[in-house]
Amino acid sequence: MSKLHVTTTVNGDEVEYLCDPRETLLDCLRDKLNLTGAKEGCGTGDCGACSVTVDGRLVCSCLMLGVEAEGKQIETVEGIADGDVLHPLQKKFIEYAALQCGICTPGILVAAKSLLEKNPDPTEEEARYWLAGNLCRCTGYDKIIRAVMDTAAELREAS
Amino acid sequence: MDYHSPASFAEASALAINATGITRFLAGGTDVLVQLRSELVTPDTLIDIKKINGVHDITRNSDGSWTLGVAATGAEMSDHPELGLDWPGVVEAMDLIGSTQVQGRATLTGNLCNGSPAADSVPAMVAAGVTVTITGPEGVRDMAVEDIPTGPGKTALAKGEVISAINIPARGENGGDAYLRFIPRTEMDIAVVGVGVNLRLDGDTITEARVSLGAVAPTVLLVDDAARAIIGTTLDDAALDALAAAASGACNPIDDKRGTIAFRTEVAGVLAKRTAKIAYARAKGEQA
Amino acid sequence: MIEVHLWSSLRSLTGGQQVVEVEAATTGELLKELVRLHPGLQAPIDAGVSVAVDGRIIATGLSEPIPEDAEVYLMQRLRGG
Amino acid sequence: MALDDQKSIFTFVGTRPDRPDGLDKVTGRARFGADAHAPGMLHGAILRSPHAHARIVKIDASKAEALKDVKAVVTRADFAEVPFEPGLEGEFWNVLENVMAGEKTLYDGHAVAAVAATSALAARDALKLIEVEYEVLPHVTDVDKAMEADAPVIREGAADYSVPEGMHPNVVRYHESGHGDVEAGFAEADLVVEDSFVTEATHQGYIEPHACLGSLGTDGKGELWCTTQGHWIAQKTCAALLGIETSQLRVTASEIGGGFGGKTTVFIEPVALALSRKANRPVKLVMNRSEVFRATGPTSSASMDIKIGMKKDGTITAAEGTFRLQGGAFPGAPGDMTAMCAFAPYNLTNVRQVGYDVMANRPKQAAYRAPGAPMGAFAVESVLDELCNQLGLDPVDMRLKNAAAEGSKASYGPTYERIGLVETLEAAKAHPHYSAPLKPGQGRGISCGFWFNHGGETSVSLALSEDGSAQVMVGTPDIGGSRASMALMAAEILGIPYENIRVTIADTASLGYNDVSHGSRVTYASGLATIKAAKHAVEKLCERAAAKWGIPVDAVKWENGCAVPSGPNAGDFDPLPLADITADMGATGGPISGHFEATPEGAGVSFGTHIVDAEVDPETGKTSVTRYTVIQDAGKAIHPTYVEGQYQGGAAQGIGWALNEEYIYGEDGRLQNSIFLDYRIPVASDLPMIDTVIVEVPNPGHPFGVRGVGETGIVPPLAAIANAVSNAAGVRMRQLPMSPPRILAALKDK
Repeated sequence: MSKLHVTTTVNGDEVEYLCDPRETLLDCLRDKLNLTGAKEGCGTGDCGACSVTVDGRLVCSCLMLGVEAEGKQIETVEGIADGDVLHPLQKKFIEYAALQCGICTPGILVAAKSLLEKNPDPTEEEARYWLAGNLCRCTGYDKIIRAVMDTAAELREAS
Repeated sequence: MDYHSPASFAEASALAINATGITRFLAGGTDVLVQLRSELVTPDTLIDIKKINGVHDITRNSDGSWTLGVAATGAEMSDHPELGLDWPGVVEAMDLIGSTQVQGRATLTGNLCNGSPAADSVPAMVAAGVTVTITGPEGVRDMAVEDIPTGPGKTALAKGEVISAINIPARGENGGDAYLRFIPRTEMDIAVVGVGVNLRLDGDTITEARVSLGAVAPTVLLVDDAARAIIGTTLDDAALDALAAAASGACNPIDDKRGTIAFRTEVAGVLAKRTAKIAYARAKGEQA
Repeated sequence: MIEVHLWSSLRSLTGGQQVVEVEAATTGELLKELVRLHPGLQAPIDAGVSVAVDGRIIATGLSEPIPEDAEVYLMQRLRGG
Repeated sequence: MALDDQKSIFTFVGTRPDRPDGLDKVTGRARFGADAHAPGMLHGAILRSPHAHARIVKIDASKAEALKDVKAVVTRADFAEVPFEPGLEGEFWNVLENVMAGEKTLYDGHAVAAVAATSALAARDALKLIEVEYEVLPHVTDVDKAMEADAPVIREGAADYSVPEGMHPNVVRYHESGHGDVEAGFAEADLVVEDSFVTEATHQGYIEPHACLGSLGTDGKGELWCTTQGHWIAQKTCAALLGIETSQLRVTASEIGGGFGGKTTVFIEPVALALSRKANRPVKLVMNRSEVFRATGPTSSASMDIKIGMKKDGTITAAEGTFRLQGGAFPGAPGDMTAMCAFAPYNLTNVRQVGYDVMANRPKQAAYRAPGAPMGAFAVESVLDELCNQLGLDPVDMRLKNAAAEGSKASYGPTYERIGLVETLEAAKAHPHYSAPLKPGQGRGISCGFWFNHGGETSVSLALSEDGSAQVMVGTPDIGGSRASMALMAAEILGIPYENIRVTIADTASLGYNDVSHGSRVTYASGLATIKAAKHAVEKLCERAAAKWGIPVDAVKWENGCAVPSGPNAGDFDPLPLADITADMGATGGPISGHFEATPEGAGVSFGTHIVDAEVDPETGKTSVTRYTVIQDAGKAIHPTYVEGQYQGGAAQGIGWALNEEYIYGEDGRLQNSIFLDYRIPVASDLPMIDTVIVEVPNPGHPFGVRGVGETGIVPPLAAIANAVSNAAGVRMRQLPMSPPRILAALKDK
């Protein structure tokens, strides 16, 4: 079984890898590019821990083949901060203790960033439904939702 | 597993007809990848149809009907400024599937071809009278959505046939559609019962209706008795009760991990009423 | 003498007594004495016990002091999550 | 420790600083179990039984072994011989049997063989070539059926001393306790309510699957990286199962993506090491979600009978409970814990409780937050609610009337020290939630809950650096922000800023033994040890200051991060800051460190009271939790934000358990819902904000008054939600989860 050559862009960097057609984008990010921020919590698109954006669209990287990434623009949790400057969501998550174990945090940050880019003024209900595909087992979501809502408010004030 | 990304549906069809073993087409991939990873289905040939020109397009035709490319995602449908005004039930049904992340990939075509009786978009498409265009070795043909699934995991598509477009009728005047499903949580579940209703009014009276049920039989059902129960009525209480009875009466469900026979049968009637009320309000131009 | 209260299903191992008396200054001595006087208690003690001394539950320590006239209960070993 | 010694005025403790590992965890930099790589690494995969109960006739792995990519295949024969003993005494045998099946497979998903290959895909492909011949045996998965006379016997001889004669061999442990005369108590009652309850097994549901990277040489020396709540128990268990010396295996705990009790034992770690020893290369093993559901975790399922007598004024006259818990094909279901906790919130004259540990063809139960307590509370607090309804009593007033307090005799025997149940009930009564009006279709539920908490073996080492900063090495993996609590407690004693303290989770080669992060023990026990290690370092700092000043050490005290002269003859010296002492410590006597190694024995029990509002759709049986308030005694909240987080997380898991989570087995004994799609844990849109009230009744067994907070929060929710749903629906719900089909059926039968 021969491997396929893929050229793609991850967090602004052009990268290449060889993959088996059965390998997911998540496998390729983690095992071939050493970007282990995205996590595999389920492998079935039910937990959101592997969330990334592909050409600006939020997806589960476990539900996309590595070979499908050819020519795409991929953003992962590793690309959220601007150099040494954390994204406001990252700061608020720490401030609000919106993480306990932290395994769901990369996926939730990617998903929340995607929400705020699409809808800078979400209601609590909109935020909860947008993030319904990101399972967190530690927090009961309370502090996560508060952190997202407060970040949204802060970003609106800043703009 | 061999991976192909053909540039045309004719090429996709040719690849499929010449393939041996298990062949799958890859649209959004939200079912194909799950089956692949869990080793339920490991295709020998995987044909990615997303690189074919126009497959992401959502087009309103001159007669008011719509043509959707087979790789148009739920997110693209929800983001479309007009599609949801014409067919809110179809768009909402698609939007109910999975998470925001899944919406970024999942497609009507994939949901249909997966052959699940619980597929959310299918009852909505059936109620709306949606047809699909199929490209195969013999050329191109159209088929009604309700004729595609033939049983759990099975479709009427022959070897080498691939869906190449989704066709939604023109909305027309005084019409409204809706889809509701029952799930135990608020999100992320497979439908335990799904109901699609599409109707048209003359004044307050329903003149046309299509009612479909999901997850209560081996395939999605188009229930003529349920439609007849409300045609000619103003959706008064008696009509709603008759609708519920017809919907429950059409159920032929199973007991499984997601629900019991009694529960599905009962809730099909409850949801049929609720769905019809929304469709009716939409047909009257009321917000719902 | 210290009165040691047992949980009731241990009565079958002590000839029906639910309260037994031993001389002991520490939890370790207490367990040793219990087995010496009631050999049947070896099995539950091997399976794991805790000792509550004046309401404080000593989960494992054998050197915890037991004051004169302390209230002492033998308890099943606690397991947490 | 007398309360007088207890500190009650704090500088750092009780503040809410950012957690030290926050940056790593919001940038994707933190390394969890599956994030490790090693040179020459192979990938492992495990073959699992499709049968609930079967004899393994033959395993033929020759076709897999013949593949070029395959470097090792292991079966049970590749592990050490471990002696079998009944009950929990044979726990190493039980764990080995669970890690890799011996003569029989005992549940759907039981491991039978494993492969190491050059890629994860190659390993999984190779599994398909291993041929296993099974003789399928009759199976049983239900707790009540497993106790019936004709039930298939899982394993003869598994019962320990406690099981009375005449019981089915699947009953492996038995507990009975209580005091007073329950029959006399029932005779005094104005109303006696007797009812039976059932709860299904649930999974801890941590989002991170088990993952490890093991390397073991034929010389018996090894390294293991794994996601675990306790790397010393992993070290000890793996060594026993592989027949190597404990100290020769160095175990490093990765960041842990949730545990809740489920990562207090080993599953894949010994397998990775066995594969590595055979292949002579490091092996990485990562479970997929389906393996997690089928072969790790779950809680026990339970079947329970409760009888409670009450006077018209709300006084409980007698209480009796029988708790049958099924814990999979091994001893360990915590029926004893259920029995001991169920009535613990109440001051009872007459009480009797019986607990059974029953085996069935399901995965080996693992601890899950206050293991055993939530089910018992569900049954008992449901009956109390029913008594309140029938006697027209306010549920909080009734509980206050019977609440245990300092000096009460606990239902499990001893007399309580200072406890905080009454305070949580009074806070509940005063909370605006309790008096808020309900809308039509809504119901309100109240429940109390109790958990013991735990101390456990603990080692902490604290080292000061020349620049005046401090590093604290603890051995309890940080599941929910404990680095922050440790740093706060060390800062409090040392008197240096929180930010100047780095807390590290040491590996097994760098610190003495530590019990698992379980039993709500981390902030209590590692916290206590951190305080004592810091005090140990402070003693040395004072000695150095005394030497510099030429005064006796007892004339030096430590204040606000400085040595200061103290007492009439100490002389007049400027305060000497910590950094000034450490700056030349190499020349004044050498490096300064503090240590503490002990098993702290004053964990202090804890209580909570929850208030829940729920709305039930009468046409579909679907429940929405509309408002939730957690009130719990923390003793002293070190970092209140993370205490709130524990409360909220416990409540959310309880909501899942109460409403939708359950293990569903088919007639064939196979688990039917082994993915998150069908094992329905709460999602963000399912839950309301969860209000919290931190009650602080100091634990006399901790220098700062800390009580563990991790587990108690999951004890009240099942009952509180069941009471809310029952009151909304007008029908008593006796089975969990209260899924819509069950509620709709109950409404129809009303």
